[in-house]
Parts: sequence; structure tokens; C-alpha cells
Amino acid sequence: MTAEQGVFLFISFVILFSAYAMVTRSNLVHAALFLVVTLFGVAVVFVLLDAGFLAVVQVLVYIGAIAILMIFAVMLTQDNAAKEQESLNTNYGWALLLSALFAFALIVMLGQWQDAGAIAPALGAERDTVVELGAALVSPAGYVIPFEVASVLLLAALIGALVVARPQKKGM
Amino acid sequence: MIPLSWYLYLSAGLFGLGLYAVLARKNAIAILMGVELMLNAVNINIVAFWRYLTPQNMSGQAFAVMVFAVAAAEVAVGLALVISVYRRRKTVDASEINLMKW
Amino acid sequence: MQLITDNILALILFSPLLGGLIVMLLPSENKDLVRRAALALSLIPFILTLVAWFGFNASPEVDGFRFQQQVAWYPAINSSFHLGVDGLSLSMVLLTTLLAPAAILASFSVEEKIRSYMALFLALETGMLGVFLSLDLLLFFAFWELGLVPMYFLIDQWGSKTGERELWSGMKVSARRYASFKFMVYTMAGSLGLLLAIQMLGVVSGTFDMLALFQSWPGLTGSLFGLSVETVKAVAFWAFAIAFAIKVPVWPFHTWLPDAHTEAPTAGSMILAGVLLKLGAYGFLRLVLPLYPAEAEQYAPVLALLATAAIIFGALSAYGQTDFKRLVAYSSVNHMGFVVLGIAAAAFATGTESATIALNGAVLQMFNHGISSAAMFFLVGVIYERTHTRDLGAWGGLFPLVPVFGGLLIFSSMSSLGLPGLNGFVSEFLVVRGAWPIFTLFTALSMIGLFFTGAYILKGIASTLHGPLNEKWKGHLTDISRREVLVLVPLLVLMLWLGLWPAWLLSVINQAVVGLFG
Amino acid sequence: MTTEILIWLIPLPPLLAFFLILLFTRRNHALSHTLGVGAAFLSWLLGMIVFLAAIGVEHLGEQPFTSSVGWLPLGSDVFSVGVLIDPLSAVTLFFVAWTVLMIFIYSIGYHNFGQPKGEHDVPGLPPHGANQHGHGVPSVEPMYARFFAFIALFAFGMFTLVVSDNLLTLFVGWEIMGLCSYLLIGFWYAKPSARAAAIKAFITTRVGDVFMLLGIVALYAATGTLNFRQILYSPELLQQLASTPSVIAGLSAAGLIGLLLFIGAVGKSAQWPLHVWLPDAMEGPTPVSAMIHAATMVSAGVYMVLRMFPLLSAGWEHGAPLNTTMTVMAFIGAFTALFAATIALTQKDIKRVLAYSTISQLGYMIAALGIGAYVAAAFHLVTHAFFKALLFLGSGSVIHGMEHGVLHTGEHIDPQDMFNMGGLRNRMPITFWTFLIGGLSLSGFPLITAGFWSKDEILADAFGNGHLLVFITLAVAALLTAFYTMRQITLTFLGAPRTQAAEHASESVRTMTAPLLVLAVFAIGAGWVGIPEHFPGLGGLLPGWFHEFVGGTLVANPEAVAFSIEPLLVSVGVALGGLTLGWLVYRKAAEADPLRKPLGAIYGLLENKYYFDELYDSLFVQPAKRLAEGFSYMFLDRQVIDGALHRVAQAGLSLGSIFRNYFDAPVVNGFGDLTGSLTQSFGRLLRKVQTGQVQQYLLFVALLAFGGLFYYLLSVLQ
Repeated sequence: MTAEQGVFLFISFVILFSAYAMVTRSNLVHAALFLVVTLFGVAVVFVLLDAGFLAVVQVLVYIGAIAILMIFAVMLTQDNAAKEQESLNTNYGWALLLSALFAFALIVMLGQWQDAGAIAPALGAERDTVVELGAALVSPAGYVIPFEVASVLLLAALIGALVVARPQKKGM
Repeated sequence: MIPLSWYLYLSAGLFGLGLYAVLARKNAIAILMGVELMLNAVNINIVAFWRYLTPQNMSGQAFAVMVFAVAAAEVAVGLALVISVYRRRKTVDASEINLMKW
Repeated sequence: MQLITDNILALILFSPLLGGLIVMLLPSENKDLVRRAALALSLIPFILTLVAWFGFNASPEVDGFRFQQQVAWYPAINSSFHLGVDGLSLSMVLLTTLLAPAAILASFSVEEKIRSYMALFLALETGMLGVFLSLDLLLFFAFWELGLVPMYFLIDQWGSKTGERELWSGMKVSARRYASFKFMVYTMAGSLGLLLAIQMLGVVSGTFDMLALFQSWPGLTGSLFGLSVETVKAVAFWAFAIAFAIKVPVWPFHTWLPDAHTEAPTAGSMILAGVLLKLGAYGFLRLVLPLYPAEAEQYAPVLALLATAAIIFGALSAYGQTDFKRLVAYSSVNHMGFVVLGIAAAAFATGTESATIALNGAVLQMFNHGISSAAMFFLVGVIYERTHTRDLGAWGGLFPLVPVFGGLLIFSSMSSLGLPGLNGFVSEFLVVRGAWPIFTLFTALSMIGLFFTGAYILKGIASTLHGPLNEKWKGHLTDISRREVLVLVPLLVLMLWLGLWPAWLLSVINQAVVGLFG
Repeated sequence: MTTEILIWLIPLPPLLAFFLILLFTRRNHALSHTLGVGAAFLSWLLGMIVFLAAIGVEHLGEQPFTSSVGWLPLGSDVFSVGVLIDPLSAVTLFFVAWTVLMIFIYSIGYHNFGQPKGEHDVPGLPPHGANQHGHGVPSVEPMYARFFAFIALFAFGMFTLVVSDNLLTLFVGWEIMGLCSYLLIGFWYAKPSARAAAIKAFITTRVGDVFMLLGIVALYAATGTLNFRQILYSPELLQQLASTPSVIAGLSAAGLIGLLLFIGAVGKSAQWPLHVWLPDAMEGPTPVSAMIHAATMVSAGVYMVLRMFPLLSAGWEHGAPLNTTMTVMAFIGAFTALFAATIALTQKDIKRVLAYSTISQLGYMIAALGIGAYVAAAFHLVTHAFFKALLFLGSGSVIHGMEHGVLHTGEHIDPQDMFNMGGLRNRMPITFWTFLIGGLSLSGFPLITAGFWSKDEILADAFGNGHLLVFITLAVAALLTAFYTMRQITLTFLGAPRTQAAEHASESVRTMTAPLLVLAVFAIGAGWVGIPEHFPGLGGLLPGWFHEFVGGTLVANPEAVAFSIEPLLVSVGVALGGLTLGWLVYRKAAEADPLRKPLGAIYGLLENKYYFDELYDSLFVQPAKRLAEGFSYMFLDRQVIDGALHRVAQAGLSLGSIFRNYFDAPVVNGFGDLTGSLTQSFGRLLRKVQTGQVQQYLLFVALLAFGGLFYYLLSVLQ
């Protein structure tokens, strides 16, 4: 077992454990914190996969924006954060079974795959994936149109979020 | 060296946990968190496939960027909806938001 | 003015319908306004008819239809909106437009749904006028059917509230429903054949225009649809004849009449007897005789036999009644029998002097019966409104309580009885005179009916006015009101006028009769 | 020309009076009777002027006053109506105008004008009398004005009938009189008997009228005109009619038309077998009985027969055997004369006796016409009108006097029953003497009375022309007439009063007695114009003017029958014999009729008028009612025709319900309903899924996705 493998296993454990904790904790603030841990773990995985840029984005966007937003939302909606309440709905048994089966099925399916055991090829030292990614995103031969669409989507989400979350005036 | 399957197993597990959160948690915010987990599981897969199978072009990473954008938008709108619902009904319990039934 | 005189017939025809629409727009709470407006609106066609009447050239040299108006209607099948009058139809139009205001004035005592009532009444007037005015078979049929619907509702909605009729094996329906249904279905059944025959005529001749058909159809020879023309014509003749015979009504198609007349509201009975029955007779004169001269001649004895039966059995049944209104209703069967007898006689011997006299008598009888039966029905309605019974046995000796009513009733009864000096006699005399040389036996037999006419009329008077006073009504019976007298006055004046000096009307009728059949 | 205009005007004043009274003055008694009498007077005046003008014209029969206007335009022809005054209508006009005027005046008194209103009087019943100063006095008729309106209308009808120049307007007047007769008989309409009598009168005469209408129509059809002069003064036309066969075998067209017209006269003049209405018509007020049922309307039947005589006698020549129509007329007339006279023998009611007498006398005239005695019939018509009107008015006066007595004494007796009277000659002298004159005239008291001359002429004609059977019948009838007349006079006026009321009867007022006096003059004098030229002693003193004048109506002036002594002796004998017998039998009569015992069952038969009313009732009236109610209405209309209609409706209904129950409901509707209900239950089932819980939906989504995955897995693993 190489060090890399060791790191991976460790970080996998962290991810899965904190995800599990996030799922099971009834206190949402705790859950949100465990989510942060999970997301951080994923950022490490990105690093292991030589996607540094994505790891940075992961930390900035997910942890810096999304998770914090979540925590704000939890705080806004949770009048009584300490209040212990039933965190699961009535279907949780089915949900458990189904998600377990899902995960199991995915694992089996992916395990059966012929390339499942592939080893990562060398990336080449001269390559700068960040530059390439930026070029791909803005080049007409690459992904400029999805990029622009994504920006429009974000704008729409921005406005949408504003409209939806705006306090309703009387009569509207 | 880490085989590809390890990443895939990790993402499958993460996906299962996210799915469970989406299906079983009562709180709407927790459901959104579950969605984030699932998106992250997908992202891990996308980036792993890129790294292991097609590192020569950047499509995998570009896809991941798109997923980020979508996730950000989704969370923004989703949370706005949760807040809005909460304002009106004083609850974020998904099992109580059942107006659209028969 | 030019506009009015140029479109006089269309104006006469549609002004009542328009009036009905206007009435519908009035506020229904203001009943008085609705009544007055309806009356005023119904006077418009009357005035227009008078304009037409005085503008009508009745000199015998001019024949054909006056005031003609033709507008394309269904060009694809050569049916046009063609109106026109001759003396025959003009006298009927006059009768209709005269009776309509009288009937509306008579309906002032109606309280329920007065607005719809008046509107239906005015619509009914348009339907009837259309039959008299149209010179196109399809148009004729359309108006023929149009007249049915308002009458159906008038009977069904405003008819007498009490009474039941047993159908079979104990099944009972309310009398007015029974009557309206019978009226509607019976007439409709008759007009089915009429419609088919009209279609056939139109298809064969390529036009629905009466004037064109009068020229082409009677002389048609050869074969149609694999049958000889004679057979086809005979079948079509009977289709026409039965439709009209039901409407007149000729015995034995008459049983709808006593029911409908009895159950209809007073004004409905007035119009029903006054005008609606004339539609059938008019159909015979306008369509059957000109279109089927040969068939009419061939089957005239049958028609005369039925007419005689109508005269005799109508009078007998009237005599056998205990219900005053039904008695008057049966008198219509009796009187209309004379019209048909005259028509049959004329059909049998077209062109002879007797035929001309018989036709003159028949048309005049139509007019006279319209006036006198309307007056009779109205008077029955007046007494019914006050006593809420039509049973002859329930009255008795009412004369001292209602002297004016009594006088008017006797006057109208005498007109209905055919007392010389009043209108009914002139026409009955002419019909009998015309029919005698042609159908001597039938004419002689019809005298039985004439005899019983006297019997039932006197029965009506005797059990209403004469005899010991039924104390029940003492103090509960008011004499006829001013408004009700106003309804009657024009009718009574006409009765006397036509009895003493019928020439003014007869010259117009005579012109048409000579022009059409002379 | 001016005379023609006057003729047109004759009927108009009464018509005007009729409308004026009914419309405006019916509350004012004095104004109403002034209008009525004034109208009658105007008509009388016009009538007299026309009459005088008429008798001043020589050969009036050939150049009568006539004028006409177009009335009905028919085809290319115009039917004209107009007026005609020829000798026949001139003399008719004369007696009509006189009697009408007299009766109008008489009515004022008869209906107690000027008397107080009765406390219990109601319209429709005869006045019961009023109480004044503790005495019962007659009270004024409640419907006083209406009476004058009705008789004015009646006068209009009669004048129209007389002056018309054609059968149609004659018929108009005829029927208007019929109506008035109906209205006046039923004047006291609240009495059921009056109501029944009115209907009976109208219906019975209507039997005749419809036949007459047919006759008119047939005549019109055969000749193209109804104008008297055009038909009756054209011998070629009459000859042609007489030789054309009619629809009835063995009868010429003229015969058929004549018979039909004659039946009309039978009804109107109350001849057997249509006589039943006239006695009952006595329910009306007495002036009505006098005017309608004695002087004018019933005479109209005879007048019409006189008028149409040339047609009725078409094909017959003087001295030749009678044609069918005339035979029938002679038979019916003679039979009626005798038949009615026998009934009159036993009647108690003073007016009923006169009614049967009228029937009998009219039978005389008809019989006279039947044997061709045209002038004699016309003569008797005139004299009879005067003396019968006199008798009726006299009887009215008697009844009035008796009613006065009844009111005075308070007795409950019938004031019209002759057996309650007696000795009235002292109480009512004017009435007695005038009644006596009338009665003698009716009996044919020789030489001085009018009735003698006319009756004698009929008998002479019958004898002279060899109609012995008719002669004997009429002679017997004359005997009976004299007998019952004397019976009436004796019972009423002679002897001693049989009741208190009769003792207290009083003479009538002047408006009633004056007409009696005037009519009495005519009852005597009217005969003098017709004394035969060869009559011993008297003949030639006055020229036989009537014969010549009225005879001029016909194309060929009929020859007066040669004088012979036998009929004269017979007529004098029966008149005097009958009168004497009557006096002898009844001078001592008390409460019961002295004839009752000797006649036995026959008396009962006569008293009940040969049971004709009962016979007709069971033979015609009841069957007619059953026919009308039971057969025509209930059976034919309700059961057969409506039954058939209902059967059709029922068949339609059952066909419809079969379709509905066995096809529509199970098949068409069943399929549709099944589809619908399946959808519904399926939806109801699936609805459960729609919980509104997003997570549940997601669960399904996930399940489905897993299913797909699982399938893929399976396929991959295999």
C-alpha cells in the first residue's frame, strides 16, 4: 500500500464518515458542519486527481458560499435550534433500503466494468491543466456556449432567488 | 497507485448517503444538503473519469465546472424557496408541505 | 314614407318579432310597463296593415299579388324570401293584426312571467303573419312551424292550472301538459308529410317559389321516381291535405282542438281559434287548390264528407259539453267545417259560379269565425277569471249580476250562431249556397249541424245567464271591466258591420277568388 | 223616388231606438219608452204614408215601389238587396204598423210605468208588487227599458221582413224576430219555465229555419237571384223550375224549394208538427204574446208563404188538381186548424187558449193557401192580426186586472186561470167590450165582424173549388173556435166572480185600454174592405177593394170565387151554433170544467195537448242529448279518436321504452358507463399515490431508477 493509497483511504473514510454523520444528525447546524467536512474531503480527492483548480473552486464555492449559505438558512428557519425533533420522515426505512441497494448496485456495476481497474496515466509535467481549462472554457471550439449559458443560469438564479425570497408585501 | 474503481466506490457510497438524505430527511435544508452530497459524488466520478480515461482534453473538468455553476444556482434558488415557504408556513418540514396532493 | 310603403310587408311581418325583443329588454318588475309596451307594439303591425289595406287595389281587373318583395335567401336551392299579398291573404293579415292587440289587451290580467308571455305572443304573431305573407314554399313552411313553438309554451306555461287527463291504465297528466303536447305533436306529425312533399316539389321543379310552381306543377306530366306523375301528385296532395286538415281541423283530426283551446290561456284561445285554425284553411286555398286542381277535384267528395262530419259532430259534441270553454272550442270545429265544405265544393267545381260563391263564403267564414270565436273565448275567459270555473252547471242566472257582460255574451253568441244581420250568417249562407248545387246531400246533412249550433249556443246562454240565480255568486261577481269591454268593442263592431255591410271585405276577397280560381 | 226613400227608412227608427235604449237610456224609464214608442210612431207614420201612396197607385202589382243596392260582390255578379212595396206588402205593412204601435203603447201600462219599485223585485222575474200606504199595488217592471229595446229590435225585424224585396233580407228579418222572440219569451229569464220556453221556441223554429235556409239556397242556386220580382214575376222561370226534376224523385225543383220554404213557415207559424213552442211562448209578457205570437211574427210565416205563392203553386192553375206542395200545405193547414182548436177547448190559462187559437187560425190561412185561395188567406191574415192582437191585449188587461185583485186581497191564486175569474164585465167594462168584439170576430160572428168576412171567404173558396175535405175540416174547426171563444168569454166576464181577486179586479190604465179600442175598431172595420161583390144585401155597398188590390200582387189577378149560399150558411151556422153552445155549457160553470165528465179520457188527452211535448221529448230531445253527449263526445271523440291517438302514443312510448330498456340502457350506456367507471376507479386507486410529499415521489423515482439499474445489472451479469 503506497502513501497515496493510504491518504486516499483515510480521506475516503473521513468523507464517508462525515457524510454519514451529516445524514444522521438531527441537529442541522451539526449536519451543516459535517457537510463542510465532507466537502473539504472531496476537495482533497480533487487534489489526488490532479485537478487543483477544481479543488480550489470546491473550497471557495462549496465551503465558502454554499455551506455558509446553508448554515445561514438553518439559522433563519430554526427558531429553536436546540429543539430535538424527529429528523426522519416515515419512509426512512424504504429510503435506507433503496439508497443502500442503489449504492450496492452502483458498486457492483462499476466493479464489473472492464476499465474499473485502470491506472491513471501520466499527465505530463509540461501541461498546465488550469490554463488548458480556462482556454477550453472560453474558446469557440471548446465550451464557450455552455459557459455563457451557465452565466445566464446563474444570473437567472440570482434574480429568481431574490424574487422568491423577498418578503411579500400585502396585496401581492 | 490507486485504481479507478476506488474512486468509483467512494462516489457510489457518497451518492448512496446523499440519496438517503434526500429521501429520508424531513428538513428541507437537509434535503438540499443531500443533493449537494450527490452532486459531489457525481463530480468525483466526472473528475476521476477525466483523469483516468481522457486526460488529454479538458472536457471532464469543464463539466465539473458546469456542475459547480448549476449547484450554486440550485442552492441559491432552493434556499430562497425554503425561506419563502418558511415565511408563509412557519415550517421547513417537507412532509408537511403537501399542498399538491389529491 | 317611401321606405315604409316599399317594404310594407316585411315591416308588418317583422315588427311584432322586433316588438317581442324590445319587450324582453324591459324590466320585468314593471308589469304595467311591459303590458302597455306590448300593446303599443302590437298596434304597429295593425296600423301598417291598415296602410296596406287602403293602398290595396281591389278592383277585379287587377289580379296577382301586390306589394311583392323578393330577396335572395337560399340561392343554392332556389328558395327566396318572397312576400306578397292578394285579397285572400290580406284579409287574413288584417284579421291577425287586429286580433293580436285585442288578445294582448285581454292578457293584461296575466300576472306570471308577463314579459316572456308578451314576447312569445308577439313572436307568435310573426309566425302567423309569415304563413299568410310568404310566397315561397320553404318560407311558408318555416313560418308554419314557427307559429307552433310560442303557442306550445303559452299553453304549457300559462294554461289553466287545474285539471287532469287520464291517458291509459290510470296514467294521468296535467291537462295543460296533455293539451300542449297533443297540439304540438299532432301538428308536427302533420307537417312531416308537408315538409317531405315540399322538398319533393322543390327538387322536381327546381324552385320553391309559389308563383313559379303554380305555373309549372299542375301541368307536369311524365313520370317521377319511377312512378307516374299522377301517383306522385296524389301522394303529395294527401301530404298537403292532411297537414292542413289537422290544423283546420277537419273531422276526425280535430280532437287536439278542444283540449288545446280549453287549456290555453284566454288570449291563447283567442288567437288559436281566431288565427291559427285559419292557417290550415289558408293552406288549402293558397297551396292545395292551385297546386293540385285535378287531385283536389278528385278527392273533394272525401273532403266534403269529412267537413260535413265536422259540422255535425262538432255541433253535437259542443251540445254535449258541460264545460263552457270546451263548448266554444267544439263550436270552432263546427264552424271551420263550413270553411272546408266551401273549399271542397269549390275544388270540385272550379270555375263555376257556385264555386266562386262557396270560396267567397269560405274565406269570409274564416274571417268571421276569427272574430266571433275570439270574442266568445274572451267572454268565457272573463267569466272564468271571476268565478274560477268553466262548469256550466256552476253558474246560472248571472244576468242580473253582470248585465253588460250578459248583453255582450248574447251578442257574440248570436254572431257565432249565425244570426242574420251579424257576420256569421253571411258567410254561412254563401258557403251553403255555393255547396248546395255541388254537394247537395252533404249540404243538406250539414243543416243538422247548423241546427245544433243553435242548440248549443242557447245551452251556453241559458246555463250562464238565465234561470234562477245561483246565490253563491251574489256579491262575488263584478261586471265586465272597462278594459275588457275595450277588447270586445272592435270585435263586436266588426260583427255588426260585416253583418250589415260585408261588401268592403268581400270585394277584396272576391277579387282574389276570381283572380285565383275564376 | 221619394216614396222609395221612405220605404228604406221604415225599419230604421226601431233599430236606432234599440241601440239608443241599450247603450244610453236604459236607466231612464220615461226616456226609454219615449224612444221606443217614438220609433214605433215614426215607423207607423212612414208606413202610413207609404201605404197611402201605394193604394193611390193603379196597378201597383205591376209597378211596385222598389229600389235596391249592391250588397255582396260575388264573382262577376253583385248580389243586391232592396225594398219592395207591392199590394201584399202594403197591406201587411198597414196592419203591422198599426199593431206594433198599439202594442208599444200598451206596454207602457202593462209594465206598470209610473208605479213604485217593488221591494222584492229583481231583474229576471215578473214584478211582485209593491207596498204603498199599506196596500199591495203593482210595481214597475225592473227591466222596463230593456223590454222596449227588445220590442224595438223586434219591430225592426218585422219591418225589414215586410219591406224587403228578396228572400235573403226577408230571412234576416225573420231570424232577428226569432232572436227577439227568444229574448222576449225568456224576458223573465230567472223563471226556469220561461228559460225552457224560450229555448224551445228558438230551437223548434230553427228546425224550420234550417230547411228554409236550404230552400233559399236551392232557389238561389237554381235561379241565380233571390229577388221576388225576378223570380215570381217570370212565368217562364217558374215553369222551368216546375218542370225540372229535383234531387228527390218525383218532386220538381219548384216543389222541393217550395216544400223547404214551407217547412220554414211551419216552424215560424207554429203549424203541426212544429206547433209545440207557441203555447209555451206564453211565458213571455203579454204584449209580447200579442205582438210576436199573434199579430206579427207568426204571421210572418204565412206572409212568406203568400209571398212565395207563385213559386209554391208553380205548375198549378186555377181549378186544376193541387200540386204536391199545395197538397201538403192544405193538409197541414187544415189538420192544424182542427187539431189546435180541439186542444184550445180544454185549456184553463186564458193566454194558452188564445195561443192554440192562433195556431188554429194560422192553419186556416195555410190551408187556404194550400187550396189556392190566395186573397182569402191574405185577408184572413190581416183581420186575424187585428182581432188576435186585440184578444191578447185584452187578455193581458184581464190578467193585469186580476193581478191587481190578487195584490189587493193577498190570495194565492193563478191570475191567468180562467176558472178563477168570472163576472169581470162589471169591473172591467172597456176590456169586456173590446174582448167581446175580438172574440166575436174570431168566432166569425156574422156580418159585423171582420173575422166573419175573411173566414167566410176561405170556406167559400174551399167549397167553391171542390175541396170538400178541407171545407169540412175547416168548418168543424170554426165551430170549435166559436165554442171555445164563447167558453173563454163566459168564464172570464160573465156570471159571478169565482174568487175574491176577481171581485176586486180593476180596469186597466188608459195606455192599455186605448190600444184595445183602436184595435177593436179594426177588428170590425177591417172586414168591410173585403166584402164579396155578390154578397146579398151588402155586396156592392163597399166595392170588393181588398180582393182587387191584393190580387194584383200576382201576375194573373185570381178570379174571385162565385158566390154560393151553402158555405155562407155553414159559416153562419157554425159561428152562431158554437157561440150558443159555449154560452149554454159554461154559463153556470163553477170550479170544474163541465166538459170534463162527458169527454172522459179524451178530455185528458186534449188537456195534455195530445202528449206532443212528452212525445217529442222522448223521441227527439233525449236521444239528441244522448247522441251529443254519449255518442259524439264521449264515444266518438273521447273513446274512438282519442283512444286511437293514445294507442299510437302508447305504441310509440312502448317502442321507445323497449329501445331504451333493451338496447340503449344495457349496450350503449353500459359501454359508456363502464369506461367511465373504470377510469374513475383506476383514478381513485392511483390517487393514493399523489400524497403531495415530494420525498415520496422521489422515492418512486429512485425505485424506478433502481429498477432500470437492476435490469441493466442482470443483463450485464448474465
